[in-house]
Amino acid sequence: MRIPFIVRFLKATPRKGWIALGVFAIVALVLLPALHLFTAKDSALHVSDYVITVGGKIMCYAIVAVAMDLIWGYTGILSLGHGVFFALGGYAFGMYLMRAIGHDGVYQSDLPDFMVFLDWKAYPWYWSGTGHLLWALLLVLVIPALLAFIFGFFAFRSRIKGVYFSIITQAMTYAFMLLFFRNETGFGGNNGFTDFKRILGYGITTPGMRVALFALSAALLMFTLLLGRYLVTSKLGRVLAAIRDAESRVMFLGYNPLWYKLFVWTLSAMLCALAGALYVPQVGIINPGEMSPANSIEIAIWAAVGGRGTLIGPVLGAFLVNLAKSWFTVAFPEYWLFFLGLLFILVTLFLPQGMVGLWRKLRGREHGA
Amino acid sequence: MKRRNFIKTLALSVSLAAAGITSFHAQAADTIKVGILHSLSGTMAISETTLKDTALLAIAEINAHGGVLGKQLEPVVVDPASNWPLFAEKARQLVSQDKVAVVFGCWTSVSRKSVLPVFKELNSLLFYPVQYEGEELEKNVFYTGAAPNQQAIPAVEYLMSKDGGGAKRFVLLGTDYVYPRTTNKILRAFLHSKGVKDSDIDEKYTPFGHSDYQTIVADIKKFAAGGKTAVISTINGDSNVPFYKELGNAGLKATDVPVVAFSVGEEELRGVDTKPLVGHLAAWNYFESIKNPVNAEFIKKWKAYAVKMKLANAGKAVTNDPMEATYIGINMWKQAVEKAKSTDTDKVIAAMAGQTFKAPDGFTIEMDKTNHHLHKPVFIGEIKADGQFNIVWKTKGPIRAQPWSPYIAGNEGKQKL
Amino acid sequence: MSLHSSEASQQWDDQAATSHVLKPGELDLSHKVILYLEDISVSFDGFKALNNLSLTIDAGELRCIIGPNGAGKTTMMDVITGKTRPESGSAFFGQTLDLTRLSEPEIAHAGIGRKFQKPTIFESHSVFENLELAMKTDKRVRRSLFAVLADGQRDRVADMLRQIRLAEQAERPAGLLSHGQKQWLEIGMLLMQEPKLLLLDEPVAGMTDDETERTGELFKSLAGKHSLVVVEHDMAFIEQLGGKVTVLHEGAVLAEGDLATVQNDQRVIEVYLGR
Amino acid sequence: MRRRLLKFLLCIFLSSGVPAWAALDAKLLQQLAADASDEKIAAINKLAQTGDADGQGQTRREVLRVLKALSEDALYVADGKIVLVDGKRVIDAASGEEINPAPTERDSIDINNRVRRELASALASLRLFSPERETRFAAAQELLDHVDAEMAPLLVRALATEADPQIKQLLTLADAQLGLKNSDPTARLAAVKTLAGSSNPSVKRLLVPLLDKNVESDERVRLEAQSSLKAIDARLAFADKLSRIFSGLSLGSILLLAALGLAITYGVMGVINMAHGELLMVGAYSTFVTQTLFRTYFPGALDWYVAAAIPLAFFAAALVGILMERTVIRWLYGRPLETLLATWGLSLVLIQAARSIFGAQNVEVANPAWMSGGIELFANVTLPLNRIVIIGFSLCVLFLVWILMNRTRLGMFVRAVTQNRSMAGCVGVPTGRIDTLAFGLGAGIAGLGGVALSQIANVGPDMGQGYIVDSFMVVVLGGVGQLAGAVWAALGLGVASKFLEGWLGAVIAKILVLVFIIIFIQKRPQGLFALKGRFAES
Repeated sequence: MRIPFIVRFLKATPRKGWIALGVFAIVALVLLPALHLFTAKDSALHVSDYVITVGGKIMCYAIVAVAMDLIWGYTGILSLGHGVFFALGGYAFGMYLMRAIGHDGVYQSDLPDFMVFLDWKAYPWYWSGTGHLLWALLLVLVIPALLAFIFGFFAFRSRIKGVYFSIITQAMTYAFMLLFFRNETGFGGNNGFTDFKRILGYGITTPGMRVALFALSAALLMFTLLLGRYLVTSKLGRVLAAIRDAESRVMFLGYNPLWYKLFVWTLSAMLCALAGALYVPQVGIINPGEMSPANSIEIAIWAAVGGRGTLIGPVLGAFLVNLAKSWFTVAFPEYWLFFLGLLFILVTLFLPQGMVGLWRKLRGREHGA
Repeated sequence: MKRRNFIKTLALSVSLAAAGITSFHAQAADTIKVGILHSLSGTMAISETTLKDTALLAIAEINAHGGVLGKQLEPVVVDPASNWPLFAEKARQLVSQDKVAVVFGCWTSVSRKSVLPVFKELNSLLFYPVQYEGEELEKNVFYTGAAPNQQAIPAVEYLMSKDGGGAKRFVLLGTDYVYPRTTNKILRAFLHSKGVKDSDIDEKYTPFGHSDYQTIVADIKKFAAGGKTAVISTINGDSNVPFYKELGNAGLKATDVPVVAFSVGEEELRGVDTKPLVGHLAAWNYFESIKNPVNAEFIKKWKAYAVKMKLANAGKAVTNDPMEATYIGINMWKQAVEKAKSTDTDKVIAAMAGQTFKAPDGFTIEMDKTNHHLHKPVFIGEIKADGQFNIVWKTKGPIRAQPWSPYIAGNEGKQKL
Repeated sequence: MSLHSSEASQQWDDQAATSHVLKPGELDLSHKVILYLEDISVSFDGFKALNNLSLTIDAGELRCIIGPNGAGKTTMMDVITGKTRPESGSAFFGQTLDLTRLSEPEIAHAGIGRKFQKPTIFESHSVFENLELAMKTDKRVRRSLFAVLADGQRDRVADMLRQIRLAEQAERPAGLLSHGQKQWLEIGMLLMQEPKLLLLDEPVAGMTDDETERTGELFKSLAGKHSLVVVEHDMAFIEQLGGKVTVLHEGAVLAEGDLATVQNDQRVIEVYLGR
Repeated sequence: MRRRLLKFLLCIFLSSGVPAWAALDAKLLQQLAADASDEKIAAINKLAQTGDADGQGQTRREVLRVLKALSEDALYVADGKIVLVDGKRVIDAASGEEINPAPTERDSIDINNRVRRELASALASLRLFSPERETRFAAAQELLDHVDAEMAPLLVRALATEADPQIKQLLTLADAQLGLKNSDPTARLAAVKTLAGSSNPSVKRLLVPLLDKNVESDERVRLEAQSSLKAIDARLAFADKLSRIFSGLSLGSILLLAALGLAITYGVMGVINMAHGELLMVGAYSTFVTQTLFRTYFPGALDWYVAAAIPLAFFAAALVGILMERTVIRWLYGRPLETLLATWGLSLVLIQAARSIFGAQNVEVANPAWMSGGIELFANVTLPLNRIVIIGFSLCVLFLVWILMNRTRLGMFVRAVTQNRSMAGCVGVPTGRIDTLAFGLGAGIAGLGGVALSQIANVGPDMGQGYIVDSFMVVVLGGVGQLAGAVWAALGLGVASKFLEGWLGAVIAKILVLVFIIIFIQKRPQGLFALKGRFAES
C-alpha cells in the first residue's frame, strides 16, 4: 500500500503499451479530427463525416467487446445478453437527447413526438429529471449497473453457470426487447428514439460535435483498455481467471466467487452502458432491435474473432467484423451473410485464440496466459 | 507482453479503415449514381428485395432509352440488413462516399426515421415507396406510397357501406408499432365522426413476429357475436400467414367477418395458401389485376425481367403496390432531373412539383405541388383463390394525400411544407 | 522441519489448551475434538451415498479413511466442505461451527482445507500465482482489487516453493507440471491456507515411490499442529502414516482402529474380498 | 310425404342418365352479370325462388348448378351469353347445351362478399332439400347463421319434411329465432325456451333485448329470457375455458415439436445448436418441395403430400444435421460456448442459402383438405383441424423418440455415450458414429417439427429464428437430458402463456413467461426434472 493507487494503475500497462496507446491517441484524438475539421471537403487528405461516424460507432462496439471479454475471456462467463446493457445506456442517454429536442419536434410539444401520438399528457415518472445531462449520465451508469447487479446476484448465488447462464441472459435480453417494443412502455416502441438535435445546446450534426463524440469514444476505449489492463494484472484478475479455470478450488481456498463474478459482471455492464450512451448520438437512433438476442451473440463473436483472454483481441475483432460487414454489404449485398457465417465457423474451428492467436502463431511464439 | 504490438495494429487499422472506406468507390464522371437502400437480408428482406429489383428494372429501362441528361444511371445497391442504425450508416455512405444523386429505399417507418436526419443534414433526396402513417413532411423526401387518407379511410368507408357489408363494429388489429398505432388513432377518430361508439371498437396489438393467433381469433369471434363486425388489420409482414390460417380454420369466413388489410398485397400472397383468404380485402393504390395497357406493359416487363435475372420463383412473379410506387418514383425523378437539367437536390425538388406520370394504375398521377406526396387513386380488392385481387371498389380518380391527418388534433394548417 | 511460521502453531496450542471467550466464527476446541459428524445421511435419486454416518476427528489427529468404491468417502468430504448438504444429521467444526449452515468459502475461511482426488489447481496461472492466491489473507473483492504482495508474503510463498520442491518451476504455468508435482502444488496451496483441518483425497495417487514417501513424512510432521483426514487406497502409505484407520462401507462406518486391527476384522475382509 | 319422396327418387333416377335441362330465364341470368350488387342479389333470390317452381326438383338442381358456379368463380359472360365453365367444357347456362367450339374470349362474373353472403343463403335454402344428409346438415347450419324473416315459409316446409333429428334441431333453433318476433307471447315464450338450448353467442344478442321492459312486455318471457341467458352464458364460459386449454395444448405441442430435436442435440449430447431453428426451416422447405412435386406429378394425390413430406423432411434435416456434425460440431465437443458461436455462423449460412435457393419471400404451403377447417365444438369454440392433427403428430413423434431412446440399440448407445464417453468407447461403442447418428436424429426430429410448423405458420428463410429462444427455454426448463421434462415444460409453457395472454395480452404474457423461467432456473438450476448426484454438476 505504499505505492499510490494511481501509480499502480498507470504502471499496469507497460511502456510499449503506452507508446501504442499514445500513437492511437494521436491518430484518434488529433490527426483524424484535424483532418476532418480543417481540410477542404474535396482534398485528398479530408476525412469524411462518414469515416468519423463509422469510426466512432465501431469504437463503441470495441468497448463493448472488451467489456464482454472481461466477463467471458477472463472469467469464463459467456453472456448472451450484453446488448441489453448497451441498449439501456443508450436509452438513458437517449432520454436526455429526446428532451433536448425541445419544441423542434414535429408536434412542437413539450413531449417527444411519440408521446404526443399516444395522447400522453405528461412525462411518465421515470422520465423525470432526464432533461438534465448529469442526471441522464447518472442513469446511464446506475440503471444498467443495478440490473446487472440484481440479475447477477441471483444467478451467481444459485451457481448458474456455463450454458445455463448464457441462455438465461438471452432470455433476459429477449424479454427486455419485447418490453421496449411495447409502445405503452414509454420508450417510443419499435421506432425508439431518433431525430436528435443537440447536446448541451450544440447541434448534433455539427462537425465539432461529431469530432467531440468521436474523440470521447476513443478516450473511453483507451480508458477501458487501461482499466482492463489493471484489472487483469491485479490479484483480482488472477482470482477471476482462477474462477474460470477451477471454480471449486477458488471456493475451497476461501474466496467467494459470487462477489468476484458480480463485481466484474456489473463493471462490464457499466462499460457497455457508457459505450451505448456514446453510440446513440453518433448513429442517431436507439431502438429495441439493439436488444435482440442476435446482437448480443454478435458481441461475443467480436471477442472470439479477435481473441479471447486478451485485451486487444476484442478491439481488433470489433473492427474486423464490422469493417467486413460494411464492405461485404456493399460489395456482395446478396451474399455477405455467407461470408459472415463462414468467418465465424472458420474462426472457431481453426483459430480458437482468434486473430491474436494467429498472430502469435505466425510470430512463432508460444502463447501463454 | 505481446499485446503491445496489437495496440499498434489497432492504430494502424483505424487509419487503414479510413483509407479503405474512402477508396471503395472510384468516381466515374460519365454516369449518374443512384442509391438503392433496401434490406436484402434480415426480417424485411421478404418485402424489400423485390423493390430493389424493381428499381433496377426501372433504371435498366431508363438506360436503354438513353439515360438521363445523356448519362447512364449507375445503381449502387447496399444492404442495410433490416438493421435500423445500419440504414443511417448506409444512407450516409451512399450520399457522402458514393455521391449518389438520389436514393430510393426504406420500407419500415423506423428505417425512414433513421435515415431522415442524414438526408436533411447532407441535403440529399430520398424516394420512399411504401404506404405509411403520415404525420411527417420533409423537404428531402418524396413519398410515393399512400398517406392514411389514401388507403385506410376509404377502406373503412367501404366496409360501412352496404356493399362492404354494413359493418357496425370494428376490430382494429395491428402489430405494435407506429404505423398501426397512428392509423388506428386516425381510424378511431374517423369512426367516432361516423357515430361509432368506443364500445364497438376493439383495438388490439400483437408483438412483432407474433405467430400464435388462437387467442386473438377467439376474441374476434366473441366480439363479432355482438353485431356486424369487420376487422381492420395492420398486422405486419410475417404475422399475416398465421393470422389468416387461424381465421380460416376457426371458421370465421369473409362473408361473416371481413378482414381488410393494408399490408397484404400480391407479393405477400405468393407465400400464402389463399383458399382460406378468399373474400378478405385489401386496400391499395394499385393492384396487378387492374386492366389497362400501361399496367399490362408494366407486368409484362416485370415478368420478363424476373425470368431474365433468374429471380427466385420467376415463373410466378407478380407486381404490387410498392413496386408500382418505386417505378413511378424513379421515372418521376428522371423527368424532374431532365426538367431541372441538373441533379442538384434543390433544383430537382423544385422540378418535382407538379410532375405527372402515366402510371400502371390507369391514371395520370401527379406529384402534389406542395406536399411531396402523390395524388393517388384508391382501390379495394377482394382476395381471389389465385392470389390476385377482384377489385370491388375504387375512387373516381386520384385523391390528394393528407400527410397530416385532420383527425389528429393539432394538425390543422400543416398540410404543406 | 518447520512448515509454517511458529507463530501459527503457537496460536494453535493456546487455543487448544486454554478456554477463553470465543469471537464469533472462531474455532472452539475446548473438547479437543475438531470435527463431529453425527447421523449424516445423503441420497442421490434413491441411492444412499451416506447412511447415518457418525465420525469424530480429534484435534491434531491424523486419520486415514479407507473403503471400497462408492463407500461414501468423497461424499463425506463434500458434506464437510459444504458442497453437499446432508438430508439429516449434523456436522460441527469444533464445538460451535455448524458446517451445514456455512457456504464453501466460509468453511474454507473457518479453517478446513481440501485436496481433491484429481489435482485441482489453476492451470493457466504460474506456480507462484497458485500459491499466492491460496495464501491466508483477506479474500474479499475490494482487497483483491487493490492488493499488493508484501515482502513478507513473498517470502512465505518462496518458502513454500522450496518446501514442495517447485522453486525452479515458480514461473511456469501450473498446467505444465507433472501429475505428482501438481499433487504437491495442491498440497502446498492447502498449507498456504493455514487450515486447522486438512481433508486429503488420495493425495499420493500418481506419485513415484520416492514422492509418496516424502509426502508421508510431510503429513506426519503436520499432525499434532493440524488435524488431517486422509483418504487412500495405498495400504503401504497408510501404514507409513500410522494413524487411526476408519473403514467406510455403504455410507457408514464399518470398522475403526489401527491398521492391523482393521485389516484383521472379518467384516472388512469380507467387504474387500466380496468385491 | 312418402309419395313425394318416391317421386323425388324417381326423378333422380330418370334424370341420372341424360341431363335434361329445363330452360332458365335468360334475362334473369343476364342480371347476374350486372355491375350493381343489388341487381345481382335480386337475380339470385329470384332464381332461388324459381328453384321450386316445377315441384320435381329439376329446376332446383339447375339453379343450384348455376349458383354454385357463380360462387366458385366459374360463371362467365361469353358472346353475350352466361356460360358455365366445367373443366374444358363451356355450357350455356340458360339452355344447358355445350357450346362448341368453346368461345375464346370470356369475362368472369366477379362477386363481392355481400353477394357471396346472399348466394350462400340462397344455396343453403336450395340444398335444404337435398337428398344427402350431409348437404342438408351443412345447409341448415349455414341458415342458422343468417336467419331472416323471409325464410319463415322455407323453414316451415323444411321442418315438415326433415326426418333427421340433428338437422331438425338446427331448423327448430332457426325457427325459434324467428319465433322471438312473434306477436303471441306464448309463441315467444316457447321460442325463448328452445333457444336456451343453443350455445351460439349470436343467440345471446337476440335474447338480451328481451330483458328490457320496453321491448318485451310479457314478464314471463322476460324471466325466461333471463334464465335462458344464464344457461347460455354458463355454457359459453365453459366452452371458453375449454378453448383456452386447447389453444394452450396446441401451442405446447408446437413448442414441443420445435424443442424435441433440441432436447436430443442439446439435452443429451450437450451441443448448443444455434442453427436448430434452421433445421426446422429445412423441414418446412422440404414440405414445400414435396407439395410442389405433388402438384406437378401427382395432382390427384395432392391431399396426401404431407404424409410424403414427413419422411422427406426427416431425412433432409437429418442429412443437413449430419453434415453439420461431421464438418463443424465434431471438432468442438466439450467446448459448448464455442459450438454456440460456430453454429450461429452455420445458421447465417443456412438462412442465406434458403434465401438464394427459394427467394427471400415466404413460400406457400397449403393445408391439405383434411387439415383445413375445424370441428365446431360449441358455437364459440372451433377446434382447427390442423392444430388437432399437430397435437396428435407431436404425440406420435414423442412416442417414437421415446421408443428410439429407450428400446433400441442406438438409443442405448446414445445414452451410454452421454453418461460416460470414454467407458462407452472402451466397451466398443463407436462413439464417433453414435455422435453423428444422434445429432442426425435430433436434426431429423427438428425437420419433423418443420413439417408441423409449415401447416400453421410462415415458411421462409427467417422462420427458424423465431423458435430458437423458445426451444431453448423449453429444454432448459424441462431439465437437460430429460425428455419427460421437455414435454411438461412445453405443455406448461403453452397453457400458461395462453391463459396469461387472455388476461394481459400477448406481449406481457410472453415477458412474464420469460421472467418466470429466469426465476425458476434460479430456484432449480437443473430444471424441472433434475438429475441429482455427483455427475449432475460436472
